[in-house]
Amino acid sequence: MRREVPLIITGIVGITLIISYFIPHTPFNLLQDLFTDWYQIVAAFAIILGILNLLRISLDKVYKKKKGWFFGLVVVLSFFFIVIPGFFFSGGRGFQNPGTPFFWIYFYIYIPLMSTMFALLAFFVASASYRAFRARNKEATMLLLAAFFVMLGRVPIGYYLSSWLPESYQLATVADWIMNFPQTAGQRAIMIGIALGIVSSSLRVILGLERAYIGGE
Amino acid sequence: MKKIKSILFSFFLLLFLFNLSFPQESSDPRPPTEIKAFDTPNDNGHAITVIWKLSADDGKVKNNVVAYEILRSDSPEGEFEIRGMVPVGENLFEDKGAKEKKDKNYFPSHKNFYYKVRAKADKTFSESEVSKPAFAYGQWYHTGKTTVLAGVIVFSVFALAFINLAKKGKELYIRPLAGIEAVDEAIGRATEMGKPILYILGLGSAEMIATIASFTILSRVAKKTAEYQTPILVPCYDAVVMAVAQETVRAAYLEAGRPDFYKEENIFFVTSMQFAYVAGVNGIMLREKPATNFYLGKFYAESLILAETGSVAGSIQISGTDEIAQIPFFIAATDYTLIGEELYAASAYLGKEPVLLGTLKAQDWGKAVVIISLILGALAASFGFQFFLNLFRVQL
Amino acid sequence: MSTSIGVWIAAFLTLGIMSFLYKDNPIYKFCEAVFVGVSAGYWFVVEFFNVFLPKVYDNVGIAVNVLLVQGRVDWFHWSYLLGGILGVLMLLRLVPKIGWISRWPLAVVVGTTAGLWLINYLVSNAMRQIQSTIIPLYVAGDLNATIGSIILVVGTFCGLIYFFFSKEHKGAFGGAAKIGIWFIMITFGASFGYTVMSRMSLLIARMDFLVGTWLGLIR
Amino acid sequence: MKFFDRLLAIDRRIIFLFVIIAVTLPLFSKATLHIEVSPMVKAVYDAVDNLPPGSKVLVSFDYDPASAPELQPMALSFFRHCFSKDLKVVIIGLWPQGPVQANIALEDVFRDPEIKAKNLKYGVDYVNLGYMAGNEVVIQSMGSNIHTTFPADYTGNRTSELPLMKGIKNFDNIDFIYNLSAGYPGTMEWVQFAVDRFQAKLGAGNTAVQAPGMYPYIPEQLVGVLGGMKGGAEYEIIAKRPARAVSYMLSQGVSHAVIIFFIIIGNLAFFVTRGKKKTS
Repeated sequence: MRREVPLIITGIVGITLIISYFIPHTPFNLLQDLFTDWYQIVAAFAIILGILNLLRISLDKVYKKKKGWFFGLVVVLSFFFIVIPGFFFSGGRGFQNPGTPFFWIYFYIYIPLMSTMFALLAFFVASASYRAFRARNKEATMLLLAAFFVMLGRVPIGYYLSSWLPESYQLATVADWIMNFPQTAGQRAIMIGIALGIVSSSLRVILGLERAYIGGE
Repeated sequence: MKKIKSILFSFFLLLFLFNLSFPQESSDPRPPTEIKAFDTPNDNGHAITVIWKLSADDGKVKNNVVAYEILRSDSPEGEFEIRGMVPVGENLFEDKGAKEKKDKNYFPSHKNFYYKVRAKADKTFSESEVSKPAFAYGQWYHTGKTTVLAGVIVFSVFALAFINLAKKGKELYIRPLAGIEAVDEAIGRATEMGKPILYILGLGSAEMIATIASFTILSRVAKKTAEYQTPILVPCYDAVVMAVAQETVRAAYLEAGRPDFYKEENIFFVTSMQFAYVAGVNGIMLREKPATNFYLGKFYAESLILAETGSVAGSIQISGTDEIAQIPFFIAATDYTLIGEELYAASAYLGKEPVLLGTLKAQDWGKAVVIISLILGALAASFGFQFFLNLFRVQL
Repeated sequence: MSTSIGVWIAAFLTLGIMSFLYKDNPIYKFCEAVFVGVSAGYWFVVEFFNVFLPKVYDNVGIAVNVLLVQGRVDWFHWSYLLGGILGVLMLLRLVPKIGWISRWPLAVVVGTTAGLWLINYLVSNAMRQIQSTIIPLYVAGDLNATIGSIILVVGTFCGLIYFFFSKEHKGAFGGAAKIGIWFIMITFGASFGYTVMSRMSLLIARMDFLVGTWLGLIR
Repeated sequence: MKFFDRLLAIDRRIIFLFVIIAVTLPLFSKATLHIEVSPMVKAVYDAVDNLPPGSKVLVSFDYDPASAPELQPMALSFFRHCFSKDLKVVIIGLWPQGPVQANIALEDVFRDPEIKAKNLKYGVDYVNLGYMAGNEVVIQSMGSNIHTTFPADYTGNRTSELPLMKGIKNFDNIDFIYNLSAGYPGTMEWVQFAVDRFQAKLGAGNTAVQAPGMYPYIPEQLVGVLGGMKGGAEYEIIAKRPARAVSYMLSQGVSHAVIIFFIIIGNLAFFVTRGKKKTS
């Protein structure tokens, strides 16, 4: 029950979806729609599962007065701070319309927090380039050189640095060329390799040979 | 003179009036011909394709056709209703309807329909003859996808054959990978220094291929650390991944004959918030100063922060991911990097499991097919043969 | 300087997160906790209104309605109830004793992705890529295009050789793999340059908010 | 050589300070810069520009506020382009925040007097179907029926009752798809499903992080891709409506120069000190 049923479900769903690609006829098209609809619903619940888990861990911290319990409390309170207006005071299904309290929280709290969080990466890129990015071998040197051309070629500074050169040697043209030819070739090789890797692991999953995702007993 | 003037005047006036009335006097455009209706191929029914020969006035200045209207009826003499319109110059229309009976636009399969095409000029139009009857039906097989079917079958046969071979005990060669060769040395170094090893499985969930590959490598690394009695720390981002990791490490310690050495608290959950997780792991790196860091699995924006901290702390770092945008940071800041598919290969190389080895071999054979077709195809295309290109064309 | 309370709150939160650059501190921790809570709450509300209501509640409502009014079983709409049940089973992971039931819905998810991915990656990322790489190496009268095509074909070819695991990288084969790794490194270099570009853009917009929208120093 | 040792051990906060200055100072400059439009961006622009009025365009907003600085300008200039050409716009999102970002962009675009004069009506000229969970599977199911995939729009109106949606059943009725994407699910998934399964025509705007990965799809599977804020700036230039992205380009350039400077100095110091250690 615990291991066999999931393997059987996976196999049936997977094979049905493959068949429906080749055979667009009923019943396969209907089964495909059915499974994809279920997938969407389960995907939503999986996200809710993650949220409930987060709340449980945070509340646990607060109850047991673990280290950082105060911030656990802040997590729970901010959760309700957006959920309560979202459910009850933002006009039901139109909750995301500009002008609702939910939208206000989104605009003035969620956006600044999230975008600043990611803006910090700019600083970390700078510090990593200074402290850790070394031309330690030929490959890394090549990488840094290509990065150099692309970084300069993509911004107006590149234009002012190289505008005295004939057009086909200007940094912008060189960057375009790198992107369109060697970059695309390398990208394609990696892409094909990974694609075959995904095809083979999907095959393992459908045939029931890959069981790691089921986890232990 | 006056007379001549007036004659001329009336002449021009007439000409002018004639000219004014000229456009209104236009005749109908010539009708489209050779109209044919047939079931739309490679679908589930509920659609008929109509083709015709353009009106002779299509694209002419005079009587210019502006559009074609497609009409349908269930009997040749019956009332025709408009089903659609296509712009001038087009000679194909797919009359598609809904498959649900209650839908307004329901299109029954297996029912005869008759079509005609109307060439529309500015104000007038003309109609073609009525087509022979046609009915829609569903196909059981999509003929345009034969290439894909061949691909799926060939790959599956490769995979099953090689898995079978591996199970029978045939040695399947896989070339050594630099990052993996360094594993033993890295563990040895940790033992000498008396410092722990840090193993990070990435941010992926348990069913992702990169994470699965990482579990296999973790199992080998853990076995080695059990033999050397070096502690291994595995901070996790995902609860399920943590559970699987604990099992993997416990099994590895058991296999190495040192179950007494296994410490469950060393494989622990940090948090599932990206940056909070990074902060946690960075703390561990700075406190414990691990001798070796492994970053294997799915990584996103956090890759460079981890790699930088580890590099500044002076650890040997071995990394690998299939997330292409993160690999550059790993290459620039860590000692060994497994690029994309190499990560999958490393797990097969270390795991020596027939299933993994077999499918990796199938991937290689797949690549061989790709490489050969590339060479032959590019040469053929250079000399103007299209044959090869058509082999890979997938009709949709 | 802005007079909107919202902008001031946003500025406080922005600076709170940025204070991490100086040192990890309680204000940063507070802002981070708010972020975690608010984004969890955000997802929760969205999943409820945008997925659960229209997909499960509405469709099952139609099914019930058909049953009550017309007295017939509408299988199509009832199937969504089964989807909803599968979803609820997913939540059972929170109950350790019967957590294993959550593997059933997980199996639907894994099976769906495996079935779709097998075809998709084979078609879009392998077969159609081969198709796009099969190009004439020589373009008459256009030297640039000729060099470009050759680089595209040779680069893809050598890159694939690098990822070939059944043969050791020696001799001519090793040479091709070596060229392959160069192409791959150029790819990573480009990708690195683009990533830098991306991260910097994010910071620029944030600084513009602080200096422009909040303090009103620009314009 | 002590200098280089010290240089290597420099406090990170000094580096951070450099970055802040490099990014902020140029914001005060009003200089107009030369921005070249790359062929890639032109391809996307032309694809939209060549659509006849009344064509139906599907825009998928697959990003969140974290990437908004890069993608929001693209959304703005795309909407402006569509509305000025009288195209009908259908908005969806595979990321929950996407449709909200779309609403924010719409609000901005409607402030433009030229667009305002057109008196566009919700439900007739544009609709926002909101977010649906399920990642790429959503695209797959839109291929058979958009009405069952999105039973209601983002405010809860039945999709089948919106006038614009009456003529749109699946990708067959969509003339062009534009995808603004910051990761997974995103452009790769749109290529795999909408293009390679349902023959749709696709253009994309991506964060710079993932734009290079889309090049192998061009031009067969993807018309073109706008890469990052620079791509957005190019679109603004070619549409002759320079706006936010263009005004940030000086900061962008200076920050790149600073990064290159850091890499060079860091490597110099590293190799000088390492050389010293080897000889001693």
